[in-house]
Amino acid sequence: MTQLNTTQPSVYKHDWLMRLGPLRLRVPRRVVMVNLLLFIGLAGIMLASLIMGDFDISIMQTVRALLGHGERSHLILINDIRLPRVITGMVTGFGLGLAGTMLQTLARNRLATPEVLGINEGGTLAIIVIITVSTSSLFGLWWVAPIGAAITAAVLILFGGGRVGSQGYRLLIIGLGLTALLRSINELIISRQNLMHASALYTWTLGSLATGNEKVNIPVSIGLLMTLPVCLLCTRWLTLMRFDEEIAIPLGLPRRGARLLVIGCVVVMAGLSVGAAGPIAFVALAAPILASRLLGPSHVPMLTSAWTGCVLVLTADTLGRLIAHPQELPVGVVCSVLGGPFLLWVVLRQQAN
Amino acid sequence: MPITTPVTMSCTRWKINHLKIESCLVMKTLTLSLILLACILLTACDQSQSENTETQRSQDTTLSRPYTDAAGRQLTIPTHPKRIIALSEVDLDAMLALDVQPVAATDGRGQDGFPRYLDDSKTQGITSVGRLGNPSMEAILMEKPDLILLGGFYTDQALAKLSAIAPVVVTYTLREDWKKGFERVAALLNKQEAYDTFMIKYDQKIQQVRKRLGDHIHDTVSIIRWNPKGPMFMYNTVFASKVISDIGLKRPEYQDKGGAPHSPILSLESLDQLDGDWIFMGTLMTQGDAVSAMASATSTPAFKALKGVQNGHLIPVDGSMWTSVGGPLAAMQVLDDIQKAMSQADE
Amino acid sequence: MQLNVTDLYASYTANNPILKGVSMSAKPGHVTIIVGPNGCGKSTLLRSIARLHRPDSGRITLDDQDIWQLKPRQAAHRLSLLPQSPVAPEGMTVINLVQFGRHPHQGLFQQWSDQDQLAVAEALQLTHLSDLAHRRLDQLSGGQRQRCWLAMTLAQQTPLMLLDEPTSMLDLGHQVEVLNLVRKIASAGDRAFVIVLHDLIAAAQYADQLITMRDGKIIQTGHPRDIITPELIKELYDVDVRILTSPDNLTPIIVARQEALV
Amino acid sequence: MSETELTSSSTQFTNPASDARSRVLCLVLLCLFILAILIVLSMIAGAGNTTVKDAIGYLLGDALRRNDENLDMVLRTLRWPRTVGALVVGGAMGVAGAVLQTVTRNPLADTGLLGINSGAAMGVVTGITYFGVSTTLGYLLWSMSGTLLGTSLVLLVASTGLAGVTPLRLILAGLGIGATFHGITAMILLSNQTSYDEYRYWVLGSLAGLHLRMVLQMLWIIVPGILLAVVLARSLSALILGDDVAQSLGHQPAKIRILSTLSVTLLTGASVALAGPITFLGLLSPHIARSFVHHRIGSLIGLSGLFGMIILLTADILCRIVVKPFETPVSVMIAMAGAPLLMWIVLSNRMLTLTHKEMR
Repeated sequence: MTQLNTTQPSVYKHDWLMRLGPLRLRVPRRVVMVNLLLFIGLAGIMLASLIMGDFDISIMQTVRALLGHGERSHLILINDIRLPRVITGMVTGFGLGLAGTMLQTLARNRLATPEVLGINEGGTLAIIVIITVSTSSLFGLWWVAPIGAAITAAVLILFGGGRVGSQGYRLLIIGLGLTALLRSINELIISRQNLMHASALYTWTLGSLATGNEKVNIPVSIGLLMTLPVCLLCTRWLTLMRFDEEIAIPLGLPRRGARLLVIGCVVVMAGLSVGAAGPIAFVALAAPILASRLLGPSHVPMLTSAWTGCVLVLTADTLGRLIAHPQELPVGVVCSVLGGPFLLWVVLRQQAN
Repeated sequence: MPITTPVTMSCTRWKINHLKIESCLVMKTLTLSLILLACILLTACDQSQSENTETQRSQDTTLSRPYTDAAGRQLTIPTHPKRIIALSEVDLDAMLALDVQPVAATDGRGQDGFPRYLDDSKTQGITSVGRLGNPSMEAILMEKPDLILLGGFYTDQALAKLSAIAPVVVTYTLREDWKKGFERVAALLNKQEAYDTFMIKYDQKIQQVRKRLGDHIHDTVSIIRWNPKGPMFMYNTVFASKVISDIGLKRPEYQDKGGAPHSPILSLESLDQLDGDWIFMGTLMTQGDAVSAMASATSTPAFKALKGVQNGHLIPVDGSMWTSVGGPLAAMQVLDDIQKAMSQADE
Repeated sequence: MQLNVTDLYASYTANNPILKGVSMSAKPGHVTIIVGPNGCGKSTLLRSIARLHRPDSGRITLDDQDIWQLKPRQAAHRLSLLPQSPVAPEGMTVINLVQFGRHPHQGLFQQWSDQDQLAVAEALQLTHLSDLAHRRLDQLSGGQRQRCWLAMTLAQQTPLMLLDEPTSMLDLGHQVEVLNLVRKIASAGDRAFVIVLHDLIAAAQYADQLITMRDGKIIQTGHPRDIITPELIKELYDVDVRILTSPDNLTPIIVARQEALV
Repeated sequence: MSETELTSSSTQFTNPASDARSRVLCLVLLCLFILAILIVLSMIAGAGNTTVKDAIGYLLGDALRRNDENLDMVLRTLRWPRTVGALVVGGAMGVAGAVLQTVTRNPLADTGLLGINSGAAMGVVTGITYFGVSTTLGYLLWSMSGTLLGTSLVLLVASTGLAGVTPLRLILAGLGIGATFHGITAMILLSNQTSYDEYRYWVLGSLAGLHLRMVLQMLWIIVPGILLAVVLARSLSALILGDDVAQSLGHQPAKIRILSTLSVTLLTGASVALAGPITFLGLLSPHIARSFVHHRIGSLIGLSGLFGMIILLTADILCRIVVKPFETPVSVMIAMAGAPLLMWIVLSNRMLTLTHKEMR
């Protein structure tokens, strides 16, 4: 068999092949393993972020509180304060990770993430405008973020989407322009608020999980779950999009349809995440890079990137609660402080190889 | 040309793989069912938890009463609250004015502790639960409050979370006068007498200042902030402006408008809009920095040309009460500041 | 599968047509080679056939079906393209890449089949890459990489194959090998090849049908033996040449004349 | 593309180089003409009560108006420093942007991406928070040191390792370090609201309140930066063809990169110090310049500087008159006008793709 292998290489050496009725599925072993590991990591970090914090609570008490027993303060702490927060973190990380990987693949450029292209900023602007216009302060209007993101993306597609150009540069430049425009409008609005409003908005624009609650979590997760199958349907196209057009189109890539669908998914995913927790920096950039290092180059890391996003966001949030004790650092701040060195590490490692 | 060997070979491989797949499937279903179980438990516990709090709350019914707060929310609150947390400066200020100490409160606006104008002796023993507008839920929970006072700016999410911990009373809405908030706090704490006493003292003080003003009663008072990138002025919605109108003093024409609390950054060519018979310049920083802000302001020629400045009526004041929000104690201090400024100017 | 191109006009910028009324056809079992000076529109013609560039007017049909009315996937079952200088995502292995040739034959729920395995192995064997199957592309030489791309195109198993300068990166040995391979597959009778080539001698040697182009128009079409004359070459390239005849199979060999070298 | 550059000395009948050169000359003259008009406009337009007639009278040397103290103050101490400041900052930003995009062979490169602005912001916030800085001079010093810290870190990280400083590496290193700085800034601001109050005005950028003395002092930094850029232009035009070509033409890519980054640091540091972070300008003006002069790096740098001046001065004039008597932050104005312009450049195919094989 070894002798045969050298002369006749097996195509599916790294995969498990399954025949389920008429279905013939190929499950790459590495993908399964990596995802399993990520799940275990995620479970660990979820538990850790439930247990750690200002308020001392033991593991047993946490579990009991989760099951609905124990002291009233423990019940409130776990079920009303920490659990919604963890869920918001999961939802945001998931959306950003997935949106990041899809956009990077589409534009064939690691720098293309919802934040660089202004999609996050569009969502933020929508929320800021709504908060400013409404007399009472309503952070609950999460759904305006996807709408803002969609408008930004529409502008993006209208002006640059038709021609992604060589390695997505056109798209990126237009995105950078949009980001600059939207950000300065955001800053202008913030500078005209009173300090109280402004600093609350500022915390929000950094990305924070502290406001997470069921009223936002449930609709946002439903939205994400409904978009997820569409995203997974795009996977086959995305694997082709990593090539030049002159390779991808003869291999059966529908040029315009695929691009529109992918951008649509990105908008919904990124917009919902921004709506839930504000624009958290770096996750959409780092999660796909990490995930594709874990998976190897032959796969587009879709779900893996999404889970990586969850792990990143939750880790950052837990750290943010521990580092600056007794204050809380918003998750977005921790992400950018830690994300920077991480990116450097990736760059240096890649160069060394 | 066709190659047959790899196919047969890989067929044997696939058989082996099928075994592996089955074991993998078992693992997958196991993990999946575990996750499902966890989800079910979580939802179950949600319900049991709400029942739990219900029973806890119903125990207190004998000592509680219905109440409608400033935001129009129907609440059940304790008749004699013991452990109160004040989450806005008006609430803290009002409680202290009524000689009641909250167990915990948020820091002052733009400060790393309780508002500077409050006596240290009064705030001693109060725990800080973080920044105004963004308090730490866990710290609040640890104080085990039975009533939470929240005024002005809040988010719906924060309100929902706080309500899970204890009844939350919104004591005043954003644009409301501090007096309304004060009145409501007094009612909540059953301190009607202390409230009346304080308000009488306040009115007396107003009369006193008015008398002191004499001819100056028709003067205009400009309230400004100085940023290195440019100055701005406060509109009449700001807290100190209300105290000033209580006295009977006026605001300059440009500044006598509602809406936003302060103007955008003013062009250095239009500094005349800052002018008034009296110019109170507030900073959020301590006295030392206010002086440096003064220095940078007065180094601008256009600023020096202002009427108020030339008459020596430029007065640096603590911005933490002048240019933001305050309660009864802050109002008294604003009156003090004005009185002091007047007498200094007279000398 | 018969390819017919009729009266094709194409341009990248308005008022500057690259193709000015090109008509051609390619039959199964035949190797069609397009030659012409730089910028004559060869690649644009190939890109139009491969659905990469939408022509302004004219028709391109495969067995009387307009290719622009096919669904992307249907088209991918019928024609494949080896572009001029393709770039692969970083870190791919040879077999990863070749497998992509099977992409149009797979689906969301049909992710593998014996047919795929067979086609990939065959393509690897034909291009002598079996030993390198699990090596990373970026560790290979330019010629080896070019053969990987060819293998990918072969694995697609389409009745029409378009190759844009497939030999440009290869040394003489591999050039001959690739072109021999093309001939061998074509002579099996069910596949048509359309190839853009710079090497006139090789073109004359391997083509069943030679298409000569200049300035977006076809100058002459036919078997190399019938059409290659010094006048034609002069018209195409502005170079004076002599035509010799290969002792093996009587195909013309083009040699630049001494004075043309000045 | 670069043939004009390489054969400029050849003695052919139709010399493409001289043709291009005269075109550039025309452009430069046009720019200078526009600038002259803008300078006059800038002296006339303002947010205050000073009338246009008074201002023109003052400029023309009307004795009565010259003696008007208020008029003198408005024009000489308010508008004139602003005008000079806009010219200096705009020119510096434009040149810095052109050098940066060329040296990184990346049309996206701007000071924001390289973490330089974040460095400046961190410096300023540190100054405000821990050292009680509240004067323009204080801002200036702190943003300058932040910029220096940022750039030296980026250079240090990007140059350690085996492959030397590659364009992509520079950008990614900048992105990483910028993010860290940004995070630290946010951390400081969150725990200190007073600083935040000052920061939110500083970050918008403004030319108001500049003193002529400060602008002139900054020239000590800006002029060497521009000179360095001019000296580097020849090497940069070789570098744009790729490291290998540059090396074979007798240039040292690593050295060019370090010197260019130094020049960019000097220019950006000084301009951020004067006017706050006006990021978009450095991205925009080279793109406009490139749509005229393509690959002649020397002209590109010069024109980019001129366009920077024109854009910033126009924006500043608009800032003063749009919401009289208040100031609109200048970066907002630039972004609002610049973003559509940039999109148009990109869409109309005027954006020439630089060599970016290395960007993946």
